[in-house]
Amino acid sequence: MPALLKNLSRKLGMMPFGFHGGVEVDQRKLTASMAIEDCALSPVLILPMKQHIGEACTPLVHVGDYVKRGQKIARAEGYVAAPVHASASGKVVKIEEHRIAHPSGMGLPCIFIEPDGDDASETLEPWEDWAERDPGELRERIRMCGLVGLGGAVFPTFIKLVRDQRHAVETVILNGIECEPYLTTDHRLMLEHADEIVAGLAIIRHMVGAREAVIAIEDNKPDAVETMRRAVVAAGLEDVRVTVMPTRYPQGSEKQLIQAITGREVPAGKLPVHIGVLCQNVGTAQAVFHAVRHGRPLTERVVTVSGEAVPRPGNLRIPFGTPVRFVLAGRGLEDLNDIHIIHGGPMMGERLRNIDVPVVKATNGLLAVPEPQMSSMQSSEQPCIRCGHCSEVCPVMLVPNLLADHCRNDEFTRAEQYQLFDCIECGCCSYVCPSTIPLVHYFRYGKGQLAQIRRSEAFAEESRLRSEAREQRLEREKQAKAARRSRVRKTHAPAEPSDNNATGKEES
Amino acid sequence: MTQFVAAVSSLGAFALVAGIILAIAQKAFRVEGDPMVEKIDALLPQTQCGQCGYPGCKPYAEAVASGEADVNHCVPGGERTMLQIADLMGVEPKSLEEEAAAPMLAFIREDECIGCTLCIKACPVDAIVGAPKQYHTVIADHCTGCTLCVEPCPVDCIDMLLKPELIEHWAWPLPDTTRARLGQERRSQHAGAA
Amino acid sequence: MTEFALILVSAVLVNNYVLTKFLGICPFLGVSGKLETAIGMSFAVMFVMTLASTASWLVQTYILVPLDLLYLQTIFFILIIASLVQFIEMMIHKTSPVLYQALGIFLPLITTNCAVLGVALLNVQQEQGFISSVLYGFGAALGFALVLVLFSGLRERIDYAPVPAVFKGSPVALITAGMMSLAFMGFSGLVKL
Amino acid sequence: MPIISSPHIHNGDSIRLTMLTVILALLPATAAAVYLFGWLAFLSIATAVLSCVLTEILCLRWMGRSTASALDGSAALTGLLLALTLPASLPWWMVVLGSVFAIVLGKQVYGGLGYNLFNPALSARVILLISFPLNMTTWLVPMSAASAALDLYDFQLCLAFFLHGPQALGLTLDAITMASPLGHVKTEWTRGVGVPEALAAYHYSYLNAFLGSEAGSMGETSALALLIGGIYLLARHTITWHIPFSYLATVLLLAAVFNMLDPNHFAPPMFHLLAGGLILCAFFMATDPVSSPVTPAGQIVFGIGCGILTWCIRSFGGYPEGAMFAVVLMNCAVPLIDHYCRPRVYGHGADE
Repeated sequence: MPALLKNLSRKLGMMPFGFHGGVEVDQRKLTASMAIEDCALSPVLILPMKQHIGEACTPLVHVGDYVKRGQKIARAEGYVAAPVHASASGKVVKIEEHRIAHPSGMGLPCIFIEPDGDDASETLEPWEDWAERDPGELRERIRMCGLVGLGGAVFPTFIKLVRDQRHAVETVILNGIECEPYLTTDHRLMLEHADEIVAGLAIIRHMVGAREAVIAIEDNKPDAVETMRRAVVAAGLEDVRVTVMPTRYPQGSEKQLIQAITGREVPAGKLPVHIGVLCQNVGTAQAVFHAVRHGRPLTERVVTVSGEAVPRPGNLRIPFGTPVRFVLAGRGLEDLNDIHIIHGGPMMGERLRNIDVPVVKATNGLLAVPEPQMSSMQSSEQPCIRCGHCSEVCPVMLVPNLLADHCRNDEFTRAEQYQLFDCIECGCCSYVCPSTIPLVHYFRYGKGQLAQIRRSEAFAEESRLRSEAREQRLEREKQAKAARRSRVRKTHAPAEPSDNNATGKEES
Repeated sequence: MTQFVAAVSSLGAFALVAGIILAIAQKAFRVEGDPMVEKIDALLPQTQCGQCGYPGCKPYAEAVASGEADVNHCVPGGERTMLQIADLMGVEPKSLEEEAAAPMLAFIREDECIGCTLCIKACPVDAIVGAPKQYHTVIADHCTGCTLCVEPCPVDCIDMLLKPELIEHWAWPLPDTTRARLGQERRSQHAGAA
Repeated sequence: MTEFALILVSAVLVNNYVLTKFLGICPFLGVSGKLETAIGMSFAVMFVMTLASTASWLVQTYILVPLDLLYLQTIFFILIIASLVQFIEMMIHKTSPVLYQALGIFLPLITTNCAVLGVALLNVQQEQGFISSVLYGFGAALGFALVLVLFSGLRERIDYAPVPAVFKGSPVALITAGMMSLAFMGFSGLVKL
Repeated sequence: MPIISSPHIHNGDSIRLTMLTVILALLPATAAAVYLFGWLAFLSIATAVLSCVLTEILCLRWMGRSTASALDGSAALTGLLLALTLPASLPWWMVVLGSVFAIVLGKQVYGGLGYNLFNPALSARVILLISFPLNMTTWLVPMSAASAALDLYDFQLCLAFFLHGPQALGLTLDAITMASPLGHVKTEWTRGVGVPEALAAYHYSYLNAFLGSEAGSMGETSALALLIGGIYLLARHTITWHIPFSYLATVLLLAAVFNMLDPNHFAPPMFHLLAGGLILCAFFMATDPVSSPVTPAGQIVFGIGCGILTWCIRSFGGYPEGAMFAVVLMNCAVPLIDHYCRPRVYGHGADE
């Protein structure tokens, strides 16, 4: 009875769900009951040198080299980076810039591999005794294997898996929410590989030394809850809690999930670890298990290929680098007229302007939807009637309509004052807007412009310092010269011509 | 007569009191230097390019603060800088005389360089390294694209190239809708209100 | 006590200087473009108006009436206001150069702001006691500040609106001021003094 | 191919749908108005709605903007709301004038839907009240049938009255009108008669006020019909509870406290609630999304402000009814309220 009351008051908007706002979206999980299949091997694999958040990698192979699946072909430069591994055995045919799934339509250097079909693979030493190993060692393994968060943010995983004295991780949250419509990769993974996910969770817990572990699943996946509960018991990890959350978008967002489970907010500009929480996607947990237990680097992932325009939707295990066109063709979608392809989910994914881009670590879904469904809401922006629905649904409690006004009119100082950078771009505001204002687009515009302004301000400041330093140096040199001249004049009464006129040359 | 005296003396005394208070206030609230110069200088792009007709960004800032120069002479700063300065100064924005060009970088064709160091001396931000009789090269991260080094080069080996676009620096454009264009219009009207 | 409260309410709302007496319109339209500027201007005017009504009452009671110099009233009052404005100008220049720039010409123009002189003149005409005069001056200033700040908020919103070309700028601002004035008529009769 | 940002799906809500919902919510009040004031109400409402839509089309055409937005229901809603706040005895040209004011000065001058600062219907009503104080405070006796001087259910008579005024029918306004409860109490108070006495002399009944048969503006009299509409809007989530609740609660609280202190001067809370346009304003005018604050905290501040002003003007002011002034006055403060009542953003100033 209390649960019913709670549900009712939530529905009436009188009580928040675990986090502020959010929306109920039409689930459209067409592929929920379809088992994961292997995708055919594409004749060419295109591996971008950056498939994570952070700095790009440097190729380690040359054109003509033979590589094995799992072989490291690009080295991570810098700390926030993840190396790239060959996703099939074959020959490196070229290394050049190629389009990637990015709204700009710009490209990145990519390694092109022509698979030979032998599927010769290279793995690291399998560690069955991971429980006895040092967390630092395990962390290095995860870094070597190129693991990134597979929920969509693609943040290098090893960075989060750290034992920090100041911020001890108390709770590990395994994110099996998958709140985006259409997507069912995590759902299927939990159904089919529950044991591997639970083992991955155990490894993660061992690494960060967390007391508490929670697996969070939304109540629209009761079968996954059941399977995970059984897997937890089977693994002998009775203290791992499998919690069922009410279905609500964007519960799968890290900050919102943490708030819903712990009731605490991640302070602005800080990481979850600052409040003692670590959040990992279930897919990442599985990848951690494979990396540690089998020494297998990250070379493939499960992708939901779905949408009303796909003849044969499904959940596919796709090697990285497989062109999207090849994947879609494999599911019977060849004619792309009047069809939109979305990379990711419909709420946060990007529409692809070119489908020759490769599947990368961030690809959790490939959706094909008929055009009218989406284009009707685009470009028909009506004036804002200030209904306030956007503020109601905003999970970070912004005032989206006012914020968009500031962005549209280039009042960026105001936009910053209205906390533009706290927007998580979940799309709830645009989803409910009766005037179909592309609010998220305005925020992205504002963020981009502000970033540019900050960059140019920083550059201006640097230039100013450099210019001032130069002026001072010139002044010093002038004085030194004058002093030298007067000294020379004093010693040799008749004036001598000045000796040196290239004074700036010692600078190098 | 008495009334006249009363009027003059009372008014005079009152004025004197007010004058004394103001004199004291003048002392108390003396403003050292002109804080506006610093504020304007902070808004300028610091390319030190001299396209404004002043020898650098700071001198231009001084000229603007004193009202000697208009707010619309900074070419690389473009419309945004002009609007910010106008806003700070509380004056009407003026339209720019020249369109800001795309950001450029100087590039030295090293095989043609004779190592004369003339460009090094011209560079206002020390972005060129080299020594006499050695190849010079431009530190791309430091170059402001001011073109001041192009002129002095005796063998014409310096090219101005477009600054390469990075995918990380790509910024979303405004959405392609009528409302978005209305915002644009508003801005251009603000800018064009000369 | 009630009387003082009524004086305040009367000066702030019922007999608002801008919206019902139509005094001080120039700064009302001139510096209401931005909220921050309007707030700065409000404080400057509050300072000047309160002190001006205080000083003018003192001058009126202790200099002009005893010496029978009422014909010098305007000169005296302008002298007071001008000195106060000079004073606050120096103060703002020192404390907030940005506000100083933003207020621009309107800061020295407080001197000739009809609302300020109006308060001083009306105040002594009403022949009230000292505290009432001070309160009246303060109330009038508060009313001016309230309306100025409200109006600047409205204008910031208008600034984003696709106002038809003929109404852009002052016309739509004046229409808005008119609407505010109509709304303030709702206060009429609220206080009978 | 233009760059399109996520999200790629939408819940299907639209401006037209919102406007239609509000119009639907006003239907009970409209029906009550027609029931209470007969054909006159029908004529006024039709005139107001039509002239609002026509004015909007003309304005848009004149400005060279797309006239499609004139049919999104917002102009019709403005007309309907305006008509409901008017006395039924108003001649046609005042109704038309009010509608033109509402659309031109209230809305199009600012750039059309979404940009108006004041509630268009209420600002038109304020303009009419100040321009024609007598006509705007003359209230027809509701439900007057054949026995009365003017049969409200006789279409011919009503049309003649509407077009040519009472003189054409050989009537004086006095014969067919009466004071509204609020106006009656105010005039009696100025004559030195206390509130309880004045109400007794008026034969005031709470039940009549709730059902709507007391004198007043066409759509304001029936609290019942308005509440049905208001609850519908709340249930449809077109409005939130913040403004109506805080508005009504403030008026009730102030009225209750002061009524306890001095029952002779201050009317009881139920009287305030049911009299005049309070309920209409609380559910339909103050909640007009365009001219009210966006944030929940701002909406509560807005409601409280409206409540205080309404009660003050009613209790002390020169005008008997303060609800519309209160809403228009608070409309002035909306940008500031919006600016200062923003919610605390996630991760800012929370624990730690």
